[in-house]
Amino acid sequence: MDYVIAALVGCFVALGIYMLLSRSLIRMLLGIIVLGNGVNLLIFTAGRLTREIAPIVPRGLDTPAGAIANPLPQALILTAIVIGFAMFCFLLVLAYRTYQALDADNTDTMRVAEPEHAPNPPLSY
Amino acid sequence: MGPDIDASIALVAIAPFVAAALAPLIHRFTKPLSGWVLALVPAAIFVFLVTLIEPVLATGAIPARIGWVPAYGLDLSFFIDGLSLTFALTISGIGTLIVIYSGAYLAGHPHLGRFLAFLLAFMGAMLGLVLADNMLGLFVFWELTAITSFLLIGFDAVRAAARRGAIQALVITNIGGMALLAGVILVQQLTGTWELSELRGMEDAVRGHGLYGLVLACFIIAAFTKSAQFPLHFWLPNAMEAPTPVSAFLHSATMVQAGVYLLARATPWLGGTVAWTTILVCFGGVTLIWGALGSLRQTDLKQMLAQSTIASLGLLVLLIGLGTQTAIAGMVIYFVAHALYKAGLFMVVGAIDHEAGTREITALGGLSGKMPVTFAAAILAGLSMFGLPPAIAFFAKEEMYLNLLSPHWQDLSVLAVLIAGNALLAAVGALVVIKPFLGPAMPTPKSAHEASVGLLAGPVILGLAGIATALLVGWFGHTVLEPAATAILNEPVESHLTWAIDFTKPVVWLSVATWVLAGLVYRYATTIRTLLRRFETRLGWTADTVFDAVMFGLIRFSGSVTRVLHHGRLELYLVTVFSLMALALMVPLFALGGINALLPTAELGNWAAQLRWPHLAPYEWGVIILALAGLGAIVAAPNRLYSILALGVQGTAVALIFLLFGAPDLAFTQLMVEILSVVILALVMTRLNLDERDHRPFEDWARDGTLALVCGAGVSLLLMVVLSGTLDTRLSDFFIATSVPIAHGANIVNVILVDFRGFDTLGEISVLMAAGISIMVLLRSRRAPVAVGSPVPPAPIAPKIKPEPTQPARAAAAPSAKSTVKGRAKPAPKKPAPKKPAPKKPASEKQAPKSPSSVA
Amino acid sequence: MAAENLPTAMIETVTRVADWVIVLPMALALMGAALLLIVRKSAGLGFVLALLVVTGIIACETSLLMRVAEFGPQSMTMGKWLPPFGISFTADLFGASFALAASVVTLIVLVYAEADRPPEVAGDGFYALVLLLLAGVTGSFLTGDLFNLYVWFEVMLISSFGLMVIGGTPMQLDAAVKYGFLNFLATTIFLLSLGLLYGLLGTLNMADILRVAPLANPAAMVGVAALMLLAFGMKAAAFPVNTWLPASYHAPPAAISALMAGLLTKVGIYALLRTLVVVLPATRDVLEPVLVLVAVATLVLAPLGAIAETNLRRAMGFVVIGGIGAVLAGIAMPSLGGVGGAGMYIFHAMLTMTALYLVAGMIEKQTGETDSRRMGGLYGTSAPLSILFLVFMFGAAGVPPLLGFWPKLLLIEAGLDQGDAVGGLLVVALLVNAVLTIIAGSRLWAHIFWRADFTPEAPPAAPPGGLHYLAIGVLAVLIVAAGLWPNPLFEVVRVGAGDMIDSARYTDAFGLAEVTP
Amino acid sequence: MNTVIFRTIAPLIVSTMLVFSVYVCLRGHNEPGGGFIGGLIAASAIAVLGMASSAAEVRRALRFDPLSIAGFGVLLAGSSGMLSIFNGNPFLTSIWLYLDIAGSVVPLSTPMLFDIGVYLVVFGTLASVVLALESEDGENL
Repeated sequence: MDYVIAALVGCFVALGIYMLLSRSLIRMLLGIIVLGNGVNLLIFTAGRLTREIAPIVPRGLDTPAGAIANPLPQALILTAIVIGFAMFCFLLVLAYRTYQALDADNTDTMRVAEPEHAPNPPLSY
Repeated sequence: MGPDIDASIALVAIAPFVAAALAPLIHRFTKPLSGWVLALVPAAIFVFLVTLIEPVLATGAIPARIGWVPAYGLDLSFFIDGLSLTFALTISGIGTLIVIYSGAYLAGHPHLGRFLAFLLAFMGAMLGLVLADNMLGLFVFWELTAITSFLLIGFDAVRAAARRGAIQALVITNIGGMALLAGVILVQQLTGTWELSELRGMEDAVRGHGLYGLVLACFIIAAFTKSAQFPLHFWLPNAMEAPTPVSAFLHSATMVQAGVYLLARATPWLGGTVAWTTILVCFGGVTLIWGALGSLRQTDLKQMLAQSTIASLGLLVLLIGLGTQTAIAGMVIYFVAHALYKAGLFMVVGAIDHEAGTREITALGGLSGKMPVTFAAAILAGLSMFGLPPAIAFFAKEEMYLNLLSPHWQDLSVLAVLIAGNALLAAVGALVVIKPFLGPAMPTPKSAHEASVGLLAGPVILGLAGIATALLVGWFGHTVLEPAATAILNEPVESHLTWAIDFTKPVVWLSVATWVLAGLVYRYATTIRTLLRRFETRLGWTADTVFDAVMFGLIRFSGSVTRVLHHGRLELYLVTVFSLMALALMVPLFALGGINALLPTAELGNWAAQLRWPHLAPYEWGVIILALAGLGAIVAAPNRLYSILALGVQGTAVALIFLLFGAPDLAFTQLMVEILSVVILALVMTRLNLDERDHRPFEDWARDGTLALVCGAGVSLLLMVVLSGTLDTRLSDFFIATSVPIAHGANIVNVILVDFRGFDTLGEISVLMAAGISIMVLLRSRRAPVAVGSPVPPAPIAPKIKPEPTQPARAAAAPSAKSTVKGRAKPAPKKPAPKKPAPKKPASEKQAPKSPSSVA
Repeated sequence: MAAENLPTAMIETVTRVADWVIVLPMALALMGAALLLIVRKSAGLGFVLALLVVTGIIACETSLLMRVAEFGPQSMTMGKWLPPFGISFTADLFGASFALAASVVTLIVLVYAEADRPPEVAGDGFYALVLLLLAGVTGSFLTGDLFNLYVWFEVMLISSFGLMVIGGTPMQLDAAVKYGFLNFLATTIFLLSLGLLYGLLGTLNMADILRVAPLANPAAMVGVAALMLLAFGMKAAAFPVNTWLPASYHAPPAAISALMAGLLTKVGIYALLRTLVVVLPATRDVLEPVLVLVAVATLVLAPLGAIAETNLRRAMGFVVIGGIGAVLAGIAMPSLGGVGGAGMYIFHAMLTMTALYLVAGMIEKQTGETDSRRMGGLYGTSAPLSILFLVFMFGAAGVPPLLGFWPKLLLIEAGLDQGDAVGGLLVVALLVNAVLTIIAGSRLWAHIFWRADFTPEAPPAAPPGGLHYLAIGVLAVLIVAAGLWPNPLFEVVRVGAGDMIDSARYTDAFGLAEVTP
Repeated sequence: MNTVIFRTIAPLIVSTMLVFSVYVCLRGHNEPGGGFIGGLIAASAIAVLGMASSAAEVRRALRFDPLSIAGFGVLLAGSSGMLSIFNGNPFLTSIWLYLDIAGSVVPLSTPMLFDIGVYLVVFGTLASVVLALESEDGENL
């Protein structure tokens, strides 16, 4: 089953990249989320999958009775989810502000920082 | 030698820098006398160096050493032998006179203090260069001379020609400097020492090594760029854009001699090979003739001298290349003589320019009556340049002709070149000395009268020195020539200079032939000039124009390359990143055999039979299909709302996967994040009036799709390779085992978050907090334009690069700017603003490129 | 307690207060940032508080550096858990000295920014963001855990996002879009490679990775390392994934771009040095051709941009990239000289690139323009600015005896020492870079300072003041002094590079638990 | 969204969510939950409240600036780690106190403080973002 999820990870990554390559900021944001989900799933899978048994020690025991899901990737992913969400929020608001200020959603038309017809360097001393 | 001498020798190189740092301040207090006051520093150095003559004669060399970078095995070491002492005396002696001269020449100039500072700093660098024992030290000072020279050439910076000359000199000499650095490091690696003094006697380690050619090339490039050898000579005449004292000091007497010094210094261990001799003699000879002819072509006195300096440098290089005792002796004498007369002549020309207001040889005449002292100084220097007795240059010529009268064709051709070159130079000398002063008086822009003491002290003293050394030729031979030549050749050299001229020797007649030839050239100078100029016009280009072509070519090339690489289209930037990502994934998988871990191996036997459908429960398949459906829906969504909903679907699917595989915390968090994401997205989207569809042209679609598929497949495959191994679960085992007993928590994931790896969490909440601040910063900036309340956004919103040409986005926004601003000013428009035309038009339509005229 | 059952779970030794200097800078920066956020609306307090915190950080880091110099690499594992189970902070000489340089640069930029900031912007969270940035940078320099490195990268990234958009001009927003997407993508790729690495090795501690990496599938390891190279290369602005830098660094106020230019790319390149040279040396050897290629291209192409660009701070951005090429050259030559040169170059670049941006900001203030074609004549009117620009520009080009010369010397020496075509190629690229940088610098100098035929459209509103000169003067003194007397730096580099090439001392400092891999 | 019904029941939902979020946060050490999830729930509650009334009102009701709450959270989490400097342990070493209050043992620990810090940061940040987006004119940020 690990391999099925691994293939699913590939789908997430591919779709995320495809969306990131569209020039519209909002679509790119969706791509960022999908890509992030893909990476989180990747970490989850890389920690090997175990069905259903959450890494919680039953009350009264010092260690869980049997095999449980690998807790470390879960902790890492939790961190990554929150960080990814923070980034997403920022980028979303950035896209919003950019749209307000530049009236553009298409990254190809945002040419303030790198003007399209940048002057050639002067041929002088 | 004790620490005292170490310290004082180091002080020789350091004192000028200190003086330079203080010069602007001193100048403020001693305005009319700054030149005289600051000249005390070089004068003191000169006197100190004179006291070292005797010890040097006695011991051969005085070493001095100060710890500098012991961790790197580097000392700031100096040593004074005949060669460096000759150079150092010349530098400090002429330096003294130049500083005095500058004070008078630039009297009243607002930046005189700065000028003197640069001049003194240069002198310190030059002294350090010739005194340095450590090759890296030498390199450091070498580069410092380039920098100070850059500043001095560009001193009169409002003129484009001065700026061009400065940049040209810097670039050319810097190329040489880089070669020197490489060469110096190579020599250190071949011999294991940085010290020049220790290199003597290690010639086998250098000359015998396979890298000798490379070392030689590095040193020769360094020396040729610095000493303006053909075809890298062209920067030197342009450097004459500097004020005359600079030309006199840097570009004739000292800095340009650094290359000569380097070659002389390297002779014992680098020289003497066929390659060395051939290259130096050939390039030196060509430079000699080329420079001398170039000099005759000019009518500007300063340019004549500049070109003749090139010729003299060629002569010196040629003599070093010959490397015989007489050639080296001739080279040493010629170096001293040249420094004395050329600096003198430059100062004379400066005085003429200063007093008469022009340097055109055709516009000058009959100044001898008005400027008698100047004329006398000119004659003294002229004697030297012409090589007449009783000037020291006479002996230089004698020495260089010696031993060349041999049956070998090489020697004879060198002799011919030498005679021709000397004759041409002598003719130039005659022209410079005679034309402006004798003959009918010409009207000049300024009414000429005698120059001030400050302007005259230099040329007169130098001229007299040129004669005095000749009169004391025996002493000169013993105290200057012998130690210097010995240092260069690393073998004892005997001076045989004497006034007893033997007319039976052919050498004397060679001198006479030179003079006769020079007389002829002088007689037909105008004709020759016309012919040379015609030739130049016919040729159509010079090394100088080639430099411009290369430089502008480089600038244009830079422009094109940069525009291609940094085009400003985020989408293509991302394409680059993902292409590289595809490479990073695929190359290890397929070229390095990573995929083998997934391929069936031979032991497996009939592996196809063992293939089976992955063992997944139906609801698990359901979740996976849900995820895929969500993904598909995002792409296929007809509008934004659907795509946001689809996003929620795939997020929920991910949460379910987490839940199915034992991660309730994750599932819960993922779900909450997904809900909040959708809410926030929806909050923002209701404000925006966006283009709904993905308008990718087919090529882009194909490209993006391929990239995405390759990357996705690569990630999947690499992950499968990873999964094919077994996971080392030490960390998790530890956490599971200690979570309850030691960390007192039953939810292991939470314990990892707040205890085992709490530090990550601390960073993570900082990320959240920082995101909160950043978003606040972003939203705060909304207020700025509204505060003014004008329908058109105020100026600060527009970048300041190009105020008048429309910057693209503003132009694009122009028709709808009003509504945007209104949207900001009014609280919460319930309905989206009237549909704006999507920014989809071809770029050229909107931007109306008004490329700003270049401020060339 | 049940702890007796697991006697090996926790570190036995007592941690003294003095041992805390390794984590205090980090903790101080984070908590200082939090405090500054809370008090952000009280005018005047922010600056003083920020200064105090950064000074405290500098004090801790100085003490840390001295301890490392005396006793070798230092380590602290959080929560008393035995490494590799807890997160370790481990400082060797490189990490400690870079962290110190970073906080010194931050202090200087804070002073400069105080002079630069109009009073009405108070309460915009600037100080909190700067401290968070510093926390991220410090954490990245000192951490010994790869996932932790990812976290600090994100701290640094998000606070730089915030700094990038302070002021919110359209140009800043456009710049932030490019900067934001590309950099966030870089950290995502890093996270992806981390997930794979964990799946391969089951550990995240650097010393532990070094220990078990040889047992893993080599091709997969190369894949992981290649992804890291891509991610860190993007953060470091190596060719060809450096496009975000010239697109963004000229947009925010000068103080902010100076801080970014001084710190951010250096962290990326340091991470590359740490992961490839120290942690994954075997894969570095496989990737060496790529490194050489990237280094040469970065070295040669970046200064071309500096020649081509007329916007002053954009041109400076290309100079920054050129410096990254020099460090990459050092990483491509895993010898003492190469790594030492790379390390010293990072140190030099932190100071010099910051200074370049600060002086560019002052020039912009003095002329009221951002485009070098519309500047001129400063040579006559502003001698201090002229000297400063010249010193920093030549310093960036590696002209002796300024600080920038020494790392170039080490790198060239290492290249020639290698004695093969690759070494020669790198040396030629380094020399070409120096010449091209000189050309770019001298042209800028000629246009901005020498050329006088220029009349500004409007007289500048506020020429730089005393505080500006104080801040940049301190930097200039540091750069010149370190250039004239580089011996301490060479001492640091000799030991530091040794610890990188032979990481035994570094890994021993972790005190890894004895577990059989 | 601004229907009367919604406005009426919103406070009810919100207060339930807030209480639940605190519960989830506190039980997190032993059962699914924790500061993250708790904070997320609380922030969602604020989002709902913001939709029901206005952002400005919510801000007033909160009394503290949400971003400052986040700052306080980081301070709290950081300080809980700093406590171990006093007993000779490295940063973030947990300290446990078992208080016997009225017969029941209440465990107090630095990890718990830390988790509360996490809760505050998540809550504060997200609440500030949501409120800022809900209010139109970036007032008072």
